[in-house]
This record gives sequence, structure tokens and C-alpha cells, in this order.
Amino acid sequence: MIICVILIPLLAGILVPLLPFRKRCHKEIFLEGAVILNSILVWYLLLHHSESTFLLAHFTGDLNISFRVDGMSMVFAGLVSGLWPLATLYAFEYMTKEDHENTFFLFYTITYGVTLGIAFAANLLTMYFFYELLTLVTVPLVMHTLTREAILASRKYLYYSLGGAAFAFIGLIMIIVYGTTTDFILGGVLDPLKIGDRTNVLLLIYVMAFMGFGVKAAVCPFNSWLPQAGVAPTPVTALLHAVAVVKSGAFAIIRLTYYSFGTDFLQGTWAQTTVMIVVMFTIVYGCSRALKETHIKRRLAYSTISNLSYILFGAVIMTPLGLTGAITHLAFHAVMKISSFFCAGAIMHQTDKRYVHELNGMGYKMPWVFGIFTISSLALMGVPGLAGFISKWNLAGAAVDSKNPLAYAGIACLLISALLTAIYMLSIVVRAFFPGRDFDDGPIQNVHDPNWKMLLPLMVFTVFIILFGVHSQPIVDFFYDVATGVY
Amino acid sequence: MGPNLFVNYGEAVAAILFCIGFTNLLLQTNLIKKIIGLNIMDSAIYLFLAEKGYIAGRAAPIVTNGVTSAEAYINPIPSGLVLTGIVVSVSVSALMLSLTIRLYVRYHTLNLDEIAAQLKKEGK
Amino acid sequence: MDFICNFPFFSILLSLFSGTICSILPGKAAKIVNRVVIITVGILSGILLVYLLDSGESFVYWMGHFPAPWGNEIRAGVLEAGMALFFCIIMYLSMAGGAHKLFDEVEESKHNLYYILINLLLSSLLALVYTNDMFTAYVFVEINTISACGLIMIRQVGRTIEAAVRYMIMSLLGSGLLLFGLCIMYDLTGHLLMSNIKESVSLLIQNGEYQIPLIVSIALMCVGLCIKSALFPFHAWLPDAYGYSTVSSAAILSSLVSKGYIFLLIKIIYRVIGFDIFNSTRIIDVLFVFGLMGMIFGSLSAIKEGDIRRMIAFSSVAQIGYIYMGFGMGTQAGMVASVFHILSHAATKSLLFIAAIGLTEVSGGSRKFIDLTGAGYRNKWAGVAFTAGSLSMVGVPLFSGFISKLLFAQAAVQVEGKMLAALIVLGISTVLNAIYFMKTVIRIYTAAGDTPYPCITFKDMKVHAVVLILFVILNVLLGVSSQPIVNMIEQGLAMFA
Amino acid sequence: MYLILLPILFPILAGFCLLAYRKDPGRKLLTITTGICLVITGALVVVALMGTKQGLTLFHLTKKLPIYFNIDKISVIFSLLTVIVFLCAGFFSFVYMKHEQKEKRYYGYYLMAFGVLNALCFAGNLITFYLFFELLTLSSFPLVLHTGSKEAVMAGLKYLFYSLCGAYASLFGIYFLYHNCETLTFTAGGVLQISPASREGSFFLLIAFVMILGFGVKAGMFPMHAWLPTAHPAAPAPASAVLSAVIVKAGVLALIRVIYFIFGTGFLQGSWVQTAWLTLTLVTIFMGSMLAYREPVLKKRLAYSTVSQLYYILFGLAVMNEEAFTGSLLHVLAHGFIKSTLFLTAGAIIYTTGKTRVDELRGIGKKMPFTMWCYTIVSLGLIGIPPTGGFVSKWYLAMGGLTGDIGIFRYLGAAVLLVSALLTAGYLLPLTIQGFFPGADYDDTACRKQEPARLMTIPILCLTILSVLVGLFPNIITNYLTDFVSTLL
Repeated sequence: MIICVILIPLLAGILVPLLPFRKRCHKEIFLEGAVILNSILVWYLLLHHSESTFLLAHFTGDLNISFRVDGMSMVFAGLVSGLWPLATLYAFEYMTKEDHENTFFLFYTITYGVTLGIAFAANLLTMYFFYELLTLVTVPLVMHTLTREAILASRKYLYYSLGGAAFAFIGLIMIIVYGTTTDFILGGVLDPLKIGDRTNVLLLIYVMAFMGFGVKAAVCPFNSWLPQAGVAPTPVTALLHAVAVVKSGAFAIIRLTYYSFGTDFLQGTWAQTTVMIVVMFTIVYGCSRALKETHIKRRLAYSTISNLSYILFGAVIMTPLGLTGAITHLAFHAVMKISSFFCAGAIMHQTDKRYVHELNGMGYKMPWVFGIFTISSLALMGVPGLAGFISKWNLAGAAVDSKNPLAYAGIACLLISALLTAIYMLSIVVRAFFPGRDFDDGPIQNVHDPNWKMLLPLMVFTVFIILFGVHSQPIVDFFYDVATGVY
Repeated sequence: MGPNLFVNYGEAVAAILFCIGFTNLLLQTNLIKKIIGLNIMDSAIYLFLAEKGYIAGRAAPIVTNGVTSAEAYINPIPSGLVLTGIVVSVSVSALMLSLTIRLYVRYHTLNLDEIAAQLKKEGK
Repeated sequence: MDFICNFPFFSILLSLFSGTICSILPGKAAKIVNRVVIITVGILSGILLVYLLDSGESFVYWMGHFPAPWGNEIRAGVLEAGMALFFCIIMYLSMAGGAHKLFDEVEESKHNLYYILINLLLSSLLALVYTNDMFTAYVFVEINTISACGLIMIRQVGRTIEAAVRYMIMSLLGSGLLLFGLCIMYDLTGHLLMSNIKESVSLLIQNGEYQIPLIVSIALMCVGLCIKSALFPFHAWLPDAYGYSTVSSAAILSSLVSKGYIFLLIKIIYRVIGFDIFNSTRIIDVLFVFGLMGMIFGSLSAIKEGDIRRMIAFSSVAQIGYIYMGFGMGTQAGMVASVFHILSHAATKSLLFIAAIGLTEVSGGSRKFIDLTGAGYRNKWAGVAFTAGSLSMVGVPLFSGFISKLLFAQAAVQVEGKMLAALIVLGISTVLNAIYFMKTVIRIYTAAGDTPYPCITFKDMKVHAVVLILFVILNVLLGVSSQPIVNMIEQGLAMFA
Repeated sequence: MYLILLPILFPILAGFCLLAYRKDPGRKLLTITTGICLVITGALVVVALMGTKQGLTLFHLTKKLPIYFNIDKISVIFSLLTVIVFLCAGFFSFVYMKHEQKEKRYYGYYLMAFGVLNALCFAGNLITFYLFFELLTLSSFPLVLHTGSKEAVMAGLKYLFYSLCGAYASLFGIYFLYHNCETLTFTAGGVLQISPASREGSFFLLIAFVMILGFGVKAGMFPMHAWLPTAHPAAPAPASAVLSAVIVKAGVLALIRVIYFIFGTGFLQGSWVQTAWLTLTLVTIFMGSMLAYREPVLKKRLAYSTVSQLYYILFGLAVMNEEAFTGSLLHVLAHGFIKSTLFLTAGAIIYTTGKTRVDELRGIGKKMPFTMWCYTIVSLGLIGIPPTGGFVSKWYLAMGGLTGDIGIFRYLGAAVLLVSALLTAGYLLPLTIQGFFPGADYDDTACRKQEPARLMTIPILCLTILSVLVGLFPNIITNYLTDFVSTLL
């Protein structure tokens, strides 16, 4: 079953260029069908999950490729499988304006499977394996337009990701050697007997592995690939560079911290301090760069950088509450950011405008898109009643609860970042809705909202943003259960 | 060490010669000189072997007068090794020389650096 | 003694003999003979391997009927047989993959010469693998050198001759040192057979006699073989030699010849000096440091390189650095990792060379990156194969490179003092590998506007494509089911002791 | 029970519909609709005030995080002020907004801000309060940048970001409070159970200070006051009126809620936070007056005046005794009425003459005697001349200050209040003097009566009367508050 959900997208993706579709809509139906089917399977799997581990293959020694559904995988897989069908729908419409559709959908769909692979990985090696695969299958998506910019971006993406993986690999080795097993067990698998007096070395390795996985999660100073990768088509930027890929980085770090090294080992050490400082710096850094950026998608990308570090901030608090906060933000930010990215994509698709200063007065021409953009902006800022507030609330709550002075400073960083978020997001909104007195709407006379394929996903996201914001109790409870290992 | 060196002067000389040959082979830019270096180096080793193989006061390892005691003869193996080595060395030298001729015909120089420079100019 | 025990000797002799035969045959026939010989030797080694795995112990084969310490001996264990088999596979694939290029680059009349050299090379490699006698090893080292030199210069352009000369010079320096070290060793122990030397050496160590000459001798042999296998500071000859010779030669040189020397070094370490004694010297530290430096500087040079073949060649320098790093760790695990990397690198590097030639062919024969733009679309198979090879080199799971990285890292963790250095350099080197290999991969998949170069389909290059596929499969096989191979290596190393 | 939601949801929804309605309904229809909505909302507020007996928990945002509404006496005072000012300014704007564009948008946000303010008054716990505090910023900044000129947009953004900055600073505190209090429901006397002397307590003093600064931004507290003088002149006059009279009071309300209902005065009394706060208020009072005194642009002058006057209120809060607190609440009302009148008169003047600088307005009293009379009356009130509203409130403030347990500030406070009153006279009265007595060289012949439309003058009149009434019958209010105030302290 688990292997099915990983393989179906793979197959579907490979079939796209091979099958002779007579019409475009046939292809759309085929793909959407496959993706939805897969999502349904995933949800079925999540709801009826068993504790057993599915062993695919022995690798070498006692290392193996195996899958399992546990709490974290439920969160991540549920999130991904919820977003993918919508994003695919959006992509159909968006890709009408781009070339090489087949290649695009090939890799786009494969990525779905690979991401699920990360989610369902039962041990560090399997996760590492899919993590590398993810890099590889997403590179063609980044270089999709094949412009010079895209090539440079994909190159950078590749170097960064593979380089990061190389250091994460060292962490993997440490777990293999010093752990009792490489399986993910909440609380960590390190064997104190084997460690002996090598604590500091292990901590150093943890920091290295953190930074290694952190490359995908765009931790400063390894974040510059993400804004550059924004040259990819928007469905990619939105789904992959706001959700699947970057969240895999965060997910991997959570796995590494909570399920491999274990918080007992890390809590209160210099390693925790180090990574927390890095994360806090990234939070503020990402926001301030976003402020300077005038390209919409790049601005959003910088915002992603900052928000990813929110997640990591939650993760490095290293308490169940911190993990709850991290998971909450992992899920909620995905919805918020994909929504704002899709809005940006819709704008680009409808008007070919990609800089903030070109958006004057567009709010009245595309009320739905900008309305939704506004809501997602407010959510990202953390206005109460929207999803972002809840996740920040949980993060800050965890920080307060941890009694760690550095985490207190982290709250300040969160808030500074929230303010900066307000500035860079709302300045777009203000431009769009309040273009100023002498604004002439002649040039954008013909601009209008996109069709339903683009709007539907946006609306669904918005509904969820509000729903999570207003009534988050059950889902946050669930996240807490995940963080405390009930699932 | 000093006295040992003096007693084993043959080996010492061999080692020094080896170094001379080695340096020549490594550092000379002129191909012919390099080959000479190579031969010096090889000869030094043969000298070394021969020196090791020879034991003063014993006979060549050919059974004479039916004396089969190993004490009477020197060790034949080093001599064998030297012979083999010479064969190898000769063939290698021949190969090197033929290569040198090729290069000389092509580039009209024996200086390896100059050849490299010319190659760069060719750009291939 | 079983009949199978004759196989090592047969294989060496067969390849030597066929080399001689080839000299009087026309090119085509020589080619066939050559192929048949490689296959036969491969089969023989395979059978031998199965036999050895079955019997579980190595055997010694007397050349002539003199027992040690007088006779010359051949020794075969799991590792030797496995190596021989693997060398045959790689050699066959490399030959097949580069055959079409041979016609372009080498004069018709010299084809049979080429096959002579290949056969000679094979025989010398086999001899290096199997021999139990140090002086025999030396002689075959020289034969190996000569035939390798021939392989380089068979393509008659200025560059190759120059490269051949440089290669010769470095090799001669190396073999000179080896010979000298060997003579000292002989002087100290009075033996040439490995097993006998080992006994004497351990006696010497026990008695504390002749420590300095012993170390000098070991060092000389090590340095000699390091030079020959292009460890970092001694790699100057390598890029030209690998970069300009005809592609089969390059593949064979990089994946087999240098590996032959390294294998000899392993044998010396285990069978001549003794693993523990070797580890107690400081030489392993030196090897370790140079290995690390090689990993970094080789990659750096590769990044700077603008020529795909030379880039791959420089990458070899880095990979050889890995192997020596494994030696330098001084543990069984490190050694296993190194041996595995010999296999993995051989499989990958020849794949890369063969794939690279496929890419350059569709780019007007140019090897500059700028001309390779979009080559991956013009020659799909080569593109895919090159990508696979690159990924393996970078150490992506599923490919052999990952396993060797895994083994190296695992080995490194067990060595207290060298752990961090090894791990960090491993990480950095992976990053650097990623940079130059991925740069190339992206380059070949960058759409080029209008290129005058034709596309090549599967039909135009059947053999080439099949070879590439086989290489990729070999790579994946090493990457996926590595456990039996690792077990075999461990068993083989145990037999050495 | 759900009655309490009506005055919140109705205007917000009405405003939203107005915004979402894409066609232009025509001016007349628009103003009528808006007027009706305003009146209905006003009525709903009254109904809610009368009809609500207990709090309402709407739903939980997340664990222990309910959206909760409740009405206490503070809510009553603030919501009444809100209703009155919003209604008056709303009607005023029906005329005033004629010369601005995009009225529909203006009214939409106006209504929304109204609803949000109501919610703010009714908020029963800190989270609810914070939620609407943010929403207030978001719904009111379009009012500021309404004119769409470059300065207006910049002013709007400045207002937005300053306010958000403040809100986030206070959110910082909320995070900590949440984890150390049983509940965040507003409880008279505070809910924080930590002694200020403990190690945690000293940290919470810092938190309190941060929150005071944070909420203080909205109330134009000294280091973060810069948005006020920028935002007021840029906004349309009725918007300035509500901004100055009511919206900045949200900051005051916030501080009352946080200090008196969450931390509790017992926690802060005598701590360095109180000292710092007092210092800040006094500095701001003085500085605001000085800046107003030096400012030539009328609306900007009034804005600085707002800064200064708000700090009377905050001073009263910072003293933390009954008199001062009552004085503060009185001043909230008095200043609310007075300042809205002032801004509306300024709006009327700008609307009729188009002049913004004080020195251009010589002889204005001749042209618009009614408006200027109202202006003069409320000015006197603001200066604090009996029997106007300002006198009573300042009396209470000064009394509170003098009897308060605040050391040196006892006298310092009274002195600063006095000086500031003088300065107030100095910056408000020149307009009256110049307006009515333009001097000998003023050309009387050119002037003719230019009184604005009824819809403008009547709201001004109403507010003026109210401001006087506050001064005449303060006892109603003080009596109403006495019991309640004593529970707070």
C-alpha cells in the first residue's frame, strides 16, 4: 500500500510523455485523476494506518529501505496530498502559457511520489535516499524555462542541495554508528554506551547535519538558491519551493532532531544554542531581504525563507510544545504561502507583471485574486482569526514554556519578522487597492480574474486559512499528540 | 650510522647514484638527459643488487668441483634480478627513446617544456 | 590440486600468448581474439571466484615445481579472483564502448597493435593481481607501464605523445622507487616471495632490528606505487594522459591501470609487510593527509577545467584520494571501503569516459563545455548515462558511489583522531564533486539554440548504447546490492592475512 | 446573549458589502445607506449595552484561547463615546466627502472601523482585544490614506506599520502572560499572580513596560508618536476626527485593560515601570504641547495637541489611584468630544476655504462665525477653563496626581499639567483671536458669510454641547464609575 502511493505518481508521471493524448484535456483528466486517486489512497492510508513497517529492500549491512506511517508522516503526507491535486489543477491553467508541458508534468508528478517517500520513510537512510531523489527530480522543474537565469538557478539549487545532503549524510553515519537503529523513534536512538565521551563531536555533527538539511529549508547562509529558483513556473515555486521541497528540509530536521538524535541529548547544549541563533538570524534576515526585493515571487521566496525558520525555531526549542508549534507552522504556512504564491502566479499569468511597482490599482481588476492575496498576507502577518496567528501562537507559547532565554529572544525575532512581513506584504496590497490619486487604469483595462481552475485552489486555500484560524482546536490537538508520540 | 655507511660504501654509492638519477629523471627538461637519468637510476639499483649479492671470498654460483654447500657460493638471485632488471630497463629506454624521436620529429626540440608550450599554441 | 587452480596461470598466459598472436593478425581478427580472450579470462576468473567462495580459502600455485622460498608462486584468493573478474568486465565494456572511436582515431594498420597492447595490459594486470612474488610484480609493473604508454600514444597526435612521455617519466620514477624499495626489502629479508618476506619482517620487528631500513623500504614502495597511481601531488601526468588518449584507453587507464597498482599496494600492505605493522608506521598518516588533499585539490582542478575529458581525469585524482584516505585510516573497515571504492570508481569512471565520448561526438568532436550545450538531447543515451555516472560520483543513493561514501564515512567514525577531518573533507569533496559534475549535467541538458550537430538515435550507436546501459546497470548493481560484494571483500582481505 | 455581536457584525458586514459592491450606487443612495447603517449601528450598540447581562464566548481559537465578549463600565463609556463621535463625524462627512473621490470605499472602511471599535470596547479578554486591535489598524488605515496623494499613502503606511509594530510588541507580552496567568479574561484587579520582587516578576515588569510601549504606539506615546502628526493632516477631516477622538483612545483602552485588568495595579505600583511610564507621559504632554505650539498647519497642530492631551489620560492611568483614574476616563470623554469638534471645525474650514495654515485664516470668524464659536468654546474646554469638560477632568487628574503615591511626580505632574494648559491656550486661541479680531488692516468688505451646510454644522454643534455637558454634569459619570473604580485598585 505505502509503496503504491509512492509509485503511482511515478508511473503516472512517466506515462505522461509516453501516452498519446489526443487532446490536452485528456491529459489533464488523466493526470488529475491519478493525483486525486493517489491523494485518496494516501488519506485512506493515513486514516487506517498500522504500526507495522513495510520493508522494501535491504541496502547494505542492516540498513534498509522501509516505510512506515507515524504521526509526523501523517502530518506531512496529509499536507502534501491535500495540496497536490489543487496545485495540479492550477498548473493545468498556468502551463498553457509555457512550453514543454510534458516534461513539466512528468517531473511534477514524480515529485509527488518522492515527497511522499520522504514523508513515509521509516528510517534515516530511506529519508536520505528520497531526499536526494527529490533534489534530482526537481532540478528539471527549476530549469524548465531553460533561460540562462533558470540554468544558473538550477545549478545553484543543485550544488546547494547536494552539498547540504553531503553534510546531512555525515549525520546519517553518526546515527548508524552511534545509534541503536536508524529507525525513527521519537526521543532519539542514540546509544549512550556507544557515545562515551564523544558528546561534543556528536553535537558538532548534529550542527553540521542540521545545516546540511537546513540547506533545503533555506537556513541562512544557505538560502540564496531559493529566491533564485523562483524562475521556475509558479506551480513549482508555489508547491515545491513553498511546500514540498523546503518543507522536506524542515521535516528532515525535525526527524533528525526529535527522532534520531533525540531532544534529551541536544537540549541545553551548545548545539541547540548555535542552531537556534542561526534560525533566529534567518527569520529576521529573510524578512529584511524580502523587504528589499521588488520581484513578487522573489519577495515571497524570501518570506518563505523566514517562515521556514519559524518552523525550525519551533523544532529547535526541543520540547513537545515546540514540535507542536513547528508542525502547526509547517502545515499552516504551507497553505498560506501556496495561496500567496498562486496569487502571484495568477497575476503573472494574467498580466505578465512580476514586479511590485507594476501592481498599482490591480486590486480592482482582479478582486478575487487580490482579495485572497490580502487574506493570505494577513494570515502570514499573524492576524488573529487566521491560520498564521495560531501557528505563531503555538511557537511563541512553546518558546515561553521552554524557559530558555534565547527562545525569548526568538519570540522577539518572530515579532520583528511579523512586522516586516506586514510591511512587505501589505505594501503590495496597498498598492493594488489604493493606487493613489493620479492613477490611470487605462493600461490594465483588460485585466481580469483568471478562470476557475486557478481560482478554485485559491478559494479552497482561503477557506482553510480561515478555518484553521478560527477553529484550530482539533487539528492542534492532533499535532500535539503527534509531538508527544501518541501516533 | 656513520660507520655503517662507510662499511657499506657500495650501497651508499648506489643510493647516491640513485638519487642523482632520480633527480635527473624528474627535473631535467631535456628528454635525452632524462633518459640518461633513468639509466643512471636503474644502474644504481643494479649496483646495489650486485653489491648485496656479492659475498667476499666466495665463488660464482656455478657448481665447481662438486661442492654443493651453499656456503661456497655467492647468492645467485641478485645476479638474476640484475639481469632481468637490465632487460626491463633496456626495453623501457628503447621505448622512451622512440617516443623522444617522435617528439623531436614533430616539434624539433627535446625540451619538454617547449613542447608543452607549442602544444598549448596548437590548442588541441 | 584441483584443475581450477590452474586458472590464474592460464589466464595470464592466455592473454600474454594472445598478445603475441595478435601481432600477426589483421585488425579485425585481432579484435575478435582480444574480445574472446577477455571473455575467456573473465569466465575463468568467475569460475575461480565461485570455487574460492565455495572452498573458503585461498591457494598457492607453484610456478615450476619448486616450493617456497625458491620457486615463483601465484596466489589466488577471493579478492584476487573477484578483482580479475571485475577487471575483465570493465575492460570488455570499455573496449566495446570505445571501439567505434578507435576507427576514427587510430590508423587502420595499427589496430592489431592496439589489441596487442590491450592483451599485454590484461596479462600484466592479472599478473599483478595474482602474483605472490615481489620481483615478478615489479616486472609486470613495468610491462603494465609500457603497454599503458602504448595505449596512450596509439592515437598519434602531439598531445598524446607528450602525455605518453610524461606518463612514462612519472611511471619510471615510480617503478624506480618501487624497485629500490624492493631491493632493500630483499636485502633485509633475503626473500622475494611475499609470504616469506612477511615472516621475516615480523621477525625483524620482533627483534627490533633494521627498523630504519625497513621503514625506508616500505616508504619507497609506497611512494613508488602512489606515483604510479597518481596520488595527489604526483598527478601532473594524469589529465593529459587520460584526457587525450583514445577513449577506451582512457577508460581502461583510469579504471584499471591505476587500480592495478593500488591493488598491488594493498597486497604489499597485507601480504608483505603485514597490516598491523604497516599501520604502526607513520606512513598511513601521510597517505591519509595526501588522500584528503587529493580529494580537495583534484576536485578544485576539475572545477576549473573547461574540457570534459580532462575534468573527468581530474576527478580521478580526487577519487584516488578517497582510496588512499581509506588506507590512511588504518582499519579493516577503511580498507574495505577503499577496495569497494576501487570497484565503484572503476565502474563509474569508465562509464563517464565512454559517455563523455558519446556527448562529444554529437558536438562536433569538441570537448569544450560551451560546445556541449544541449548534447544530452542530441545523444540521449550518453546523456542519461553521463548523468547516472555523475550522480554516482556525487554519491547519490542507488548508485555505487553512495555505498563507497557510506563505507568510508562509517570507517572514518571508528578512527578517533581522523574522524572529523575525514568526515568534513568527505562532505566538502561531495560538494565540490556536485559542483563540477552537476555543472556538466546541467550544461548538457541546456537547450542550445541552433546547433549544426546532428542528433544520434539508438540505431546509430547500438553497441555504444548497450555498453552504456550495462555500465549503468553495473553501477546500480554495486549501489543496490552491495552487501554480498562487501562481504566478499571482507572475506578476501581476511584471506590475505 | 448574541445581542452583543450585533453592533460588531452589522457594521462590519455592511461595510464589507459596500466595499464588495462593484457598481457605483450614486452619491445620494450611498450617503443614505451609510447614514441608515450608522444609525442602526448606534441603536444596536445601545441595545447591546442595555440588553447584555453576561459575557459571550463565541468560540475557541485554540486551547484556552476563547473569543470572548463582555460589557463592563469601561466598555460602556468607550462605546458611547465611539457611537457619538462616529455618528457625528459620519454625518459631517456626507457633506465633507463631496470633494473627495471614491466615497464608497471611504464609507465602507468607516463602517468597518466602527464595528471593530465596538468589538474592541466589548472585548472580554486580551486575545479578543488583540484581535480587534489589529483589525482596527487594518480597517482604519484606508481612511488615512483615502485622499490617495503621495503623502496620504505614505502617512497611511506609516500609521499602519507603527500600529502593527506596537501591536506586535504587545503580542510579545501576551505570549508570556498567557503562559503565566490562569486566564486572560479581563478581571478587575488583574490576573497575574506573580510578585514583582521575584526573579520572574522582574521579567514581567519588563514585559509590562514593553506592552505599555506597544499599546502606547496607538495612543501616540512619545518615542513612537511620529505617525500621529503625519496621519492626521493627510486624512480627510472626519477621519481625523474619529482617529483622534476614538481610534487613538483604543490605545488608552488597551492600556486600561492591560494595566488594570491583567497586570493589576498592585503589580506595577511603585515599580520602575510606573516611574518610567510617568516620565514618558509627562515628557509627551510637554513635548506635544510645545510641538503644537510651534506648528503652523492647523490639523497638524491639532494632531500634536492630541498627542499631548492623550498623555493627560495616560498620566492619570499611570498614577494608579481612584481620582486620577476617574480623571482619565473623564478626559477620555471630554477630549473625545472636544478633539472631534476641533477636527470637524477644521474640516469645515478647509472644506469652505481650502486653507490649512493658521496664519492664512485671519478673519475666519467673520466668515464662519458659528463654526468659530464652536471652535472657541471647545478650545476653552481643552485648555481647562471651567465649566467645560476639560476643567473637570484636569481637576481630577491633578488631584489624583497630588494625592498619588508617586514621589516627585506628584508636583511635577501638576506643574506639567499647568504649563501644558498654558501652552494649549497658546496654540488654540490664536486662531480665535485672529479669526474674530483680524486687526485693523483686515479688509472687511471682502468677507461674506460662508457657513457650511447644515449637515456639517449640526454634528459640530452636538459635539460642542456634549463637551460642555461633560463639564457641567460630571457627577453623573463619576457616580456611575465610583464603585467600579474602587474594585480596580
